[in-house]
Amino acid sequence: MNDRIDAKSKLMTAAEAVRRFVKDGDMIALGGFTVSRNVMVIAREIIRQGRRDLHLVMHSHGQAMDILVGAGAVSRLELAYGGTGRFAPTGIRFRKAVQSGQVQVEDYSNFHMSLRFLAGALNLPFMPSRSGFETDVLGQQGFGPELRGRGKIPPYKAVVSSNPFNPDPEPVVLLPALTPDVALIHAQCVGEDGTVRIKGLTFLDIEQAKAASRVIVTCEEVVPAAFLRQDPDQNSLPPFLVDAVVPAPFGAHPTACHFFYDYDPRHLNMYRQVAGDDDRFRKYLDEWVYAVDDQEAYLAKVGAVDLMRVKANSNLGYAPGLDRR
Amino acid sequence: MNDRIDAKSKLMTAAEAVRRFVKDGDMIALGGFTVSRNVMVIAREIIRQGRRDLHLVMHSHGQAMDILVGAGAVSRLELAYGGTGRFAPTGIRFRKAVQSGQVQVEDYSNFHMSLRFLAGALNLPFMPSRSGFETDVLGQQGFGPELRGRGKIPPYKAVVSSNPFNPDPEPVVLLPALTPDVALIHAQCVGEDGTVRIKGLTFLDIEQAKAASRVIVTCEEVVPAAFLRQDPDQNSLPPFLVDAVVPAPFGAHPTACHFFYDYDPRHLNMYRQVAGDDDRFRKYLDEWVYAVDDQEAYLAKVGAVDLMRVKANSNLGYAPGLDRR
Amino acid sequence: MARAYTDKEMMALTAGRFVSNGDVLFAGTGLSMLAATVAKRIHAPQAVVFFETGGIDPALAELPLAVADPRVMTGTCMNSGLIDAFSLLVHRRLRTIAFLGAAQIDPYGNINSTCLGDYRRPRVRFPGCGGACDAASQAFGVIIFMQQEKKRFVEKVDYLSSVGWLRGGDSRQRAGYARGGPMAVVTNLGVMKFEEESKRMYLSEYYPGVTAAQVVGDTGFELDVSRAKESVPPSAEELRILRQDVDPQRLILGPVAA
Amino acid sequence: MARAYTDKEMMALTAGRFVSNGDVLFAGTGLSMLAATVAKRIHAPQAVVFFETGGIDPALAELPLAVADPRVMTGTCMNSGLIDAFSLLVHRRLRTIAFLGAAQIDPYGNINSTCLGDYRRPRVRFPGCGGACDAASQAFGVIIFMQQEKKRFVEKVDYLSSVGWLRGGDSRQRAGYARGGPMAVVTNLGVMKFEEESKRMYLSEYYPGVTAAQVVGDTGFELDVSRAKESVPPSAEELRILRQDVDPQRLILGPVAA
Repeated sequence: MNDRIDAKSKLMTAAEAVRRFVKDGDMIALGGFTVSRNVMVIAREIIRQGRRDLHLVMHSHGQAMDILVGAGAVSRLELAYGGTGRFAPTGIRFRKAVQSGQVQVEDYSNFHMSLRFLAGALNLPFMPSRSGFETDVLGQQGFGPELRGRGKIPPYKAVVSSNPFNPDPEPVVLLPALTPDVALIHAQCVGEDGTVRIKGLTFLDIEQAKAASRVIVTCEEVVPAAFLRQDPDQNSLPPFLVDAVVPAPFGAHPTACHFFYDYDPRHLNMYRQVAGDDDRFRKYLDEWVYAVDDQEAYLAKVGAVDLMRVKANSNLGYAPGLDRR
Repeated sequence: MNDRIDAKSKLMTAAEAVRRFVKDGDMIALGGFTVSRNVMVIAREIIRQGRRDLHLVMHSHGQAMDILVGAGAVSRLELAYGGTGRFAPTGIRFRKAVQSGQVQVEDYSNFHMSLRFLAGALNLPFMPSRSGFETDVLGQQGFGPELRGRGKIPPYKAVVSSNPFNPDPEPVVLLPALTPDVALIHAQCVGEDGTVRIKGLTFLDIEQAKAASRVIVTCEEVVPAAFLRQDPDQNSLPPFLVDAVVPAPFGAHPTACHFFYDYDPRHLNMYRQVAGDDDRFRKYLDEWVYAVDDQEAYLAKVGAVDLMRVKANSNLGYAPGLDRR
Repeated sequence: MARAYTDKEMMALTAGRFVSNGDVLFAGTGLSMLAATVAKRIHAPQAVVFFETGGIDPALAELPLAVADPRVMTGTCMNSGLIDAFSLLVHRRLRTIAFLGAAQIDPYGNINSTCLGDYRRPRVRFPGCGGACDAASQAFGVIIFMQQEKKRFVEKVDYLSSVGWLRGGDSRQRAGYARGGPMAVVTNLGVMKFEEESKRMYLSEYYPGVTAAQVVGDTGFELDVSRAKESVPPSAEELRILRQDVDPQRLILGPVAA
Repeated sequence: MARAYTDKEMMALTAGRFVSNGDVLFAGTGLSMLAATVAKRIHAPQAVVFFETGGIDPALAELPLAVADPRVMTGTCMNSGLIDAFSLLVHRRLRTIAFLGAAQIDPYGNINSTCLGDYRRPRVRFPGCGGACDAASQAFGVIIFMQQEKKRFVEKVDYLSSVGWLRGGDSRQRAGYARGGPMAVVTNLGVMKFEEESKRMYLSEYYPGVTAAQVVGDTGFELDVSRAKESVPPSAEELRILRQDVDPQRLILGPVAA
């Protein structure tokens, strides 16, 4: 216990972080949201190390989800939305995997998933909600009875109860807490000690990290802990909740990282074109995942021109005028 | 509805804010915590305008609570802790009012109160909790049956239920949401439009504001809205949740406002000495509340020497070396 | 006569007209982003646009392509996260209007954005409800974008992702929803609204160049057209703002000759 | 022989000895602030001190006098709020140790910080449980500061603010508490612990110059002293750090000649 406080150094490579903290069958919370701050470096490493039977939990995702599913690393997902907005309104490998029965999916809403992670972060068994009465989101079960009540899968998807503080009948939905084995986060700045600073929207990353047993953070920059302590109002997670810090410039590419780079429309459009075809997708994995051992090799492959094209403007935080068609 | 968005200007005096937004009998959420960011300017104005029968809700409070109770403005309180730490481990007028039966008190824990405000902020009817099973905090009712189920007072203080997601019996406490009529907040910076930026710890101010129907914010500085939009990661509340912005330098005195001034040990020690005696407390109110019409008069009375003594160091955020005995 | 504007342009401008100054708009991707932005630029400058991701009132100098686009984090009054965003969506003192899209809709405005066929082994999988289920449940009101097609306007949706008026009448309220419900459905042919009492969909407007019969022909259930009128066409000024200021790259509007 | 240190000094140092390097300490005001700070400076430099107000691991160059003192917001690794702070208190992977104080305690370590007499019309009102009820319920372990007096060590507390071992045995666990419970009670006379099975309080240590009989005499219930040993006195180095570095103004330590 508290080994994260005693750790001499949390700095490690993606390969080491995955080897030490991600096991077959784990429940993994994906940080980021659709086209922003996907933890691509860890997703690719999980694929390279051949992890299997993962159970992904998230709100709306995203490129990391789609390649993990496409590579066959995933058996189960709980999510609210699978896609990247205009580049893939439905995640392409996600769609194929669901339609073919390769993965089992449990749908919730984004507020549902937010409350479920929040419950995990506060050590509460469930959260109430007022979303979804009499919808199929609550009524239809994606996970069959053979999964229910086993491991981290609760016996019920949700329970409709009533508000005991209202003398009149008033239904309320109860949603089970999520306590993932591992949370993956990509942040702009992390201190040597593990203090995390996320810039721009934090989505649900903070709650996901607190709900998880282990936390892997990849980052654009490792900075001295003392620098982050000069303005602690801006920090997102204390160091003692973080197990691994993986330096990874452009670690969210082809998704965006606010104030560092925009999403990469060329890559996302190319992905959309190849991902629908099994053979072409396999080649994509060979080329963009298996053949690149680490982030340095990946960035060399993307190339300086494309990286500079998406580099963020320091004032705006994105790449103004970027051709996003 | 949404009159806060259309409002030409939210800038107003404390007198106008209290006149417009605080009514006798209202449920008022106090922002700040014990010796920090008490909304003293509004507390004094509420006393001057003679509001009565207020129902205060808070976590741990504090100087504003103690003078409101002492002045007879309060009938009911829900709280976790009434005091200011070493200066008054139990709030002096609070203690007298409870012992004399002048006020009715419902005790909860700080985590309980946090969850209750959070429930109000998320429009949830209740929150679960794992604090306090078989304690008197849950077992003893401060509000009698004549109050229960009336107005904003729920029919039960708390309900012990069970976790439906655990096949084994597992108790869980359900706590009713709080939806105050008005939330009072003191912030360091507020935009002309009402955007709020709190520096240092936010306590539960943000959740209290979201849970409330009306929000009054006093502040050290009013700044252009455009300034706050240059770094929106640091902002605490959007303008359309704020009804009144009251410029009030040293508005939390004699409590602290991080990066602006420390708490004032002389004033708090003086208060402790006079507050225990009814006559001397009445004189304190005459002198420090009734005789000072506004914050300018109050600051003139405190005097430049004492204000400069507590002024915060720009690097540390408090007054180093301040004699705090 | 060829129209001087595309379906998508008409849809964005039509939906934008439902926005009042001072509304708080919950916008998703695509057309809903356009509608919110265009309303703010044309007639509701004080409307506030926010995103479920936590970006509140961004400058929107460029059009975001997803609700997590870095463009929703710039020039905001506040950057937060999902829980903060949902606290605004459900706030009892805010008139929050949500723009939603879907694959299927039924006569009571219940929508499907999850799948066709059996849920556990669908014929077609869509992304899922995202925050739409929450907006449909708890916002003050909802405006829905649809393509008007028989296979999309169906008696019964394959999967009910986000609630409308449920089974009509007061069934929505009795199910536990304290407020909200769909205000209008904006399609490529016109605008549908819901009857006061029964909450069943009826045709309110058809666009210039479209007939009520054409709308009925592209609807998979019975549609009352007795109250239908022709829409006011977009003004030159509306089109100019939409094309020049809001989506100059036509990222969402798509090709000029649709 | 006069002792070379005061009761409060001995209490702060004794409690500090319960801290291990790597612990996460939930500190309140007063002695608990001293104990946490002194442990961090003496033998547990990697212990983390945090406050229910949201200040995490502050520099503590000066001693805070309340958990909302601006000194808990400076040099922290993170400033947040109550909900974030409680998420750390209850975190399943953290060994969170809370220091609490109280007005009354019973043989099973249940404490009262709320009132004496009838709750609705108390003879004496105290501040209330604050976050102590939460720490007692959900922290990994709790250390309690008390003045050893018959009226404070009572068979039954007037009001149970923060749970200890409840009625002893496994009653705490059966009531719904998944972990935690009081580890020790540190008083002005010595240290009490709780029996492995029965969870009843017993005398573990009496300070140099104090006798077991004296502790029994100041305790309002039966106290087993069969295992009691004399405490190790504070070292000169411990006292130097406490007096010179931690509380040089003696804000909490109080007068030298107590």
